[in-house]
Amino acid sequence: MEAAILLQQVANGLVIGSIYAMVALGLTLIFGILHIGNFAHGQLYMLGAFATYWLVSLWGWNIWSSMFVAMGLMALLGMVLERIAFRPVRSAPHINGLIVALGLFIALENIAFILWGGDERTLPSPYATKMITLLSISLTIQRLLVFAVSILLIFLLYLFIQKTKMGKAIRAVAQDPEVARLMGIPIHRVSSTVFAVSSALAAAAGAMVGPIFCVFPSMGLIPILKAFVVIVLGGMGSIPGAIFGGFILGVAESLGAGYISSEYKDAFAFAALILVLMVRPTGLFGKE
Amino acid sequence: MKETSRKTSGVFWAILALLILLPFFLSKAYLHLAVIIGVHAILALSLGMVVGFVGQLSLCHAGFYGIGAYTSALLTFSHWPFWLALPAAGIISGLFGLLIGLPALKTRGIYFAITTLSFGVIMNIMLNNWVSLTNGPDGLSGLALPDPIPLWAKTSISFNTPRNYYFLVGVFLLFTIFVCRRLLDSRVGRAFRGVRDNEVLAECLGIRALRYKLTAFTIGAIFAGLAGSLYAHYLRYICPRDFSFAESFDLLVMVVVGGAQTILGPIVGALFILALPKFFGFEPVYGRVAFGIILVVVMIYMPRGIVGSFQKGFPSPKGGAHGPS
Amino acid sequence: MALLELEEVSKFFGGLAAVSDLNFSLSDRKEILGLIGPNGAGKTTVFNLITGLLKPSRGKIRFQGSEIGGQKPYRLCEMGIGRTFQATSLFFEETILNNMLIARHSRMKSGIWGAVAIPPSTAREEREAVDQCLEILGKVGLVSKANALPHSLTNMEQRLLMIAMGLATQPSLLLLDEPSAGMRPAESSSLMNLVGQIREWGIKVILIEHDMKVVMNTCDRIVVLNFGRKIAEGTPEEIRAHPRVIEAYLGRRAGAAR
Amino acid sequence: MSKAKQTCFYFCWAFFFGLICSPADLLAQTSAGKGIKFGVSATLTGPASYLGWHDKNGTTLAAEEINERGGINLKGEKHKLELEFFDNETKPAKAVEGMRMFADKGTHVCAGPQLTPLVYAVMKFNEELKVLFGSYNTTPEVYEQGNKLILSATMNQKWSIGLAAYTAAKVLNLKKAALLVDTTGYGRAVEKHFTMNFKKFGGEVIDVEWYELKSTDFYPQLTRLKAKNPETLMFGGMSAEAVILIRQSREILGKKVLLIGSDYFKMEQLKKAGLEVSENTMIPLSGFHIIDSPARQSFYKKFQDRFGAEAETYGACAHDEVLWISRAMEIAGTNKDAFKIRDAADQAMRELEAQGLLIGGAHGGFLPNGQAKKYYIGTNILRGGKLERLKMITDLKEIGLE
Repeated sequence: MEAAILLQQVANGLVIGSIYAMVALGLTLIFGILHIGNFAHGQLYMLGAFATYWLVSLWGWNIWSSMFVAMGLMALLGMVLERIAFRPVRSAPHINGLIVALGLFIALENIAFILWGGDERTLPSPYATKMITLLSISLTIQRLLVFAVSILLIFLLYLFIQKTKMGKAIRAVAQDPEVARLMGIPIHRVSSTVFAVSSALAAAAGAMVGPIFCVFPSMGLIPILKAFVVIVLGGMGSIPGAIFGGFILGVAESLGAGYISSEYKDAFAFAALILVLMVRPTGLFGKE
Repeated sequence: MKETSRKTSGVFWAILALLILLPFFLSKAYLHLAVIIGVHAILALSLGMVVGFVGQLSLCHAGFYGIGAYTSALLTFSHWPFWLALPAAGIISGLFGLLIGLPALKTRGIYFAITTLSFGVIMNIMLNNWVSLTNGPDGLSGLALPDPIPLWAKTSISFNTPRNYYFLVGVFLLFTIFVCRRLLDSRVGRAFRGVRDNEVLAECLGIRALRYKLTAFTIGAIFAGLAGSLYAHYLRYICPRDFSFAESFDLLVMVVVGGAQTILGPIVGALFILALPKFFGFEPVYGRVAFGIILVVVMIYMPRGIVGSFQKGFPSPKGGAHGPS
Repeated sequence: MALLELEEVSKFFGGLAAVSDLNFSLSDRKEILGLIGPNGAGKTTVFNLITGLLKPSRGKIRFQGSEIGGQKPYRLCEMGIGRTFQATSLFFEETILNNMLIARHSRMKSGIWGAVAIPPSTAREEREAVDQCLEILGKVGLVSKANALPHSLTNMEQRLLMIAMGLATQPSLLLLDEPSAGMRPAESSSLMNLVGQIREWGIKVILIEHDMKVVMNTCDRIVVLNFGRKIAEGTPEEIRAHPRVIEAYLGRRAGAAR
Repeated sequence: MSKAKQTCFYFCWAFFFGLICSPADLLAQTSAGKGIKFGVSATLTGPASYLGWHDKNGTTLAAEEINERGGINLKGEKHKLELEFFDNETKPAKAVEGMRMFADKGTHVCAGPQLTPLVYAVMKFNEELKVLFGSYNTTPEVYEQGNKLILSATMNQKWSIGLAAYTAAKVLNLKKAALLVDTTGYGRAVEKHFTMNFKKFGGEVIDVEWYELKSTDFYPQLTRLKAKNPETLMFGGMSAEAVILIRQSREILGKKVLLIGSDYFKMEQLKKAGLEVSENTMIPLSGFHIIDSPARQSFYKKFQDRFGAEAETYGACAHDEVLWISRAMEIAGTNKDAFKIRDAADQAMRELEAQGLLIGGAHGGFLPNGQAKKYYIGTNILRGGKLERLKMITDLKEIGLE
């Protein structure tokens, strides 16, 4: 019995962790390029979920095609935001970037509230209620899909970063923008690409959790906070850091709530972060 | 610095006169707003010491604000006079500042920001869940007003009207400004700015960066605590919601939008942010959208904040408000 | 007793050695020690080791007889080691005078209380500090610009200010990292006169310099580094004649486009 | 430098000036014109903006309802009712500012604030400002502060949670209960009252799990609960989480466990979660949903047509507050003397109930502490896709509670 509970808790943690990882990946990519703590990222997650919701419920598309379209739309929005809001402040102090992101966060959330009201909507999905049980772990198929899809997307992103020319350029800029510019890498193209990719990831995360959780304007806050914890935990700008950080945080929370106290569930994430930073001031995978 | 401070004093006195006249033709509701703005001006200034003076992006300031408020609330509940509880609040949250700053300041830049954010969230969860001490989310109700200050015979200054409280907060705001000003013009202040602008150079010139960061962080916490006490005994009710990390972000916005590296900046920021909703009273939700967009625009066109952008002659700062990265 | 001694000092970054088994010392005689070598020879690394920005992987560094390897920079500054950087590094938001006053930090006492209450002692301290800073600025010829901002200075003047700030810390040993970088010959020679004066004030100087002519004319003694190792040490004449220097250093310089 | 400071100074001055001039209501003034002002202090922005939206719409419909009937009749002459909204941003200090704002403008009646912290904050000031306000806050403690100018337009948790505990223990004979509540004041009160009463009726609470507001994943808590296999699970949270709570509980705990919704759960949310999923869920419902009066239907329909969303309990109670206090003004014959209006409130509520105009929770006159003497409140269980009435009371004594 105990073992079964433990397995179940770990599984819960991994599913949530995969969502954290998806959001955090985009965040860490953006930070690597622009050194901006992009709070607005959470709203792309929210808008991605809403886009999917409308495509499914209004036009009756199936969840997959809706998800891809939503990812495309959010990629565009991400590029637009980068162009009009973030590019102008890239040479300013980083804190300005943070305030800009906060401004966008507030604006986008309230726009969503004006357009669609505050009440929760459930995104219909054929996989939402079907349960499957393997070695005493029981999850809905949707949750398994969340996990699977995030692994897939993370893998694709990895290929993109490692193999493609643009991926190399992104790594170069993250290494040293000045040198990269001298080497003739188009910084602006790189940063807008990064925004597109990250926003698409966030949208995917939103679309995948829509059926499990609800879709509402303020749904972006908690994930973005946790994503910040994740990327700092893993080390700013570090892609493996974001991935492992996400899963570590998810499991830690789930075990903390399951075995210590659910009253302080949200405190564990932050306490864990502080402890890690005391030992490694630049996170698990961050370079000194 | 010296002679510039003498020049500005004229301006300073003019504004002061304006502020003293203000409450005599403001309605009750706006006096209330003015008091709240005053408290937040103190808060923003104290955060400015951390963000503006030593360039450390702290996100747990509302936590210190809350600790100050709860300290003085609980002390007055156990029959301390307000005038003792007030400094006690400052000292206690100063201690917390020291305890949190010591480990947190080992990290840099965004790491420091998120570390402090974590501390802020944890402090808030404590306030919310430690029901036996803080009465949890319902907060502490029925706080005492500050005890009247006896003058002579029977007359005394009492603080039961918003106007009198306005002046009480005003005095503390002036005190805060005075301390900031004196700090900035001193050896300590120069060390602060040295650490902010180029930490490596500063250390090679014999400045103990960590010590001065910690000093600024602690002083900031102390003044946040005082502000918390003032707020608590004005509203006579406090609840954890007032001290959430969202409040920390609001304070940060005030500081940066106003102009982090100036003294006037955070005050103007507090005024700007808190007065803004008044201009969107007809449709608050649209007001929030406008607010968000205003933040973006100000940051793009006034990178040094509203006040900072009036100071000519500086090159646009590179490398980030949190030191060289 | 030697003022500064390096004994078998090595510094490794990951695998490769930036400095290995370096030995040299600085006596109490008034002198300017030149530290030369081709790019990437590890000259600046040596400075960073001496000023505590880096911790030596092996070996001992002694200053006035006491071990200082891995001490914090501010401690070393208080002990009397001043330095300038190769890249222009100033507090660009501050006036020249404030830059000097910040550099003066370690020689002043007043703390929070002094700052807020300004007791007479603090006021006096401030006055004295300002006077001394202006005096130093006078020596380097920047006193007229005391209230200007650094970015209004020429490259030459900025470099002078860096040296002035180094002097403001009241060092007994001053490390100058390519002070004449990017200067015209006339400027650099006048700069070297200043360095000469600094020696006369009884401050030892270690000088990193690319321009051979300058080095030969200024320095009393020269240490030549190549790939982190000392390949020669001696008076300018000896160095000029030293075969390995000619081969390793001069040969390269001839090759290098300058 | 000094010139820059000069400009700064002008900037500030201009700002003060703007602050002073631009909002017309700055200088103290009494309400001019023949319309009667009625304040609404709502959380239009901030974390609880969702509630504020419902308050705004509910009160708007109430005002229209009154004005359609020709407005308010004060001493023979009719006045239109004009709502003035104040956004309290879900902040206590703002809520107090709102009260002062109303008082400055000579508005001495208002609906809201509703959230517990905000109510506590304004209760320090509303008596000295002479502002009577209605609140649909369900925390009993709020009304036990002895404030003379607060009216409760809904039942409180003593009733709903008490009845839920009674039904679970006595009607359905369940002995082992668990709770999953949020860490807000509301959730904590649910925890307190349910545990207290469930014990009293002979059951035991075997586990309590918590979650932060706005949480969306309850698997860890539910997995932990599962290990202790309870017979029933009581929720204490806002309607926001209702759907996910029900679904995830079913996913982890299975179909047999009886779920008990907090008093904000409604049929709509059970539908959203899916009827087969919500099967065997019990919800305590207040008057709004029990007495399907014409008034309720028309309100419901209007709300749907005008605002394109389901009416929630919040909006209905806010609607009642406006109706109730307006009628009290008519009886007292004044819109200034808050205490007179308050004394008329008892009779006002009886009349409204007789006319069947109330659609929120409160009915039948009220006690000295500002709470209704009588509620229609029942517990209903979802069986075979339909809500079945389990127990219905109009007085706590019926189930042996005070």
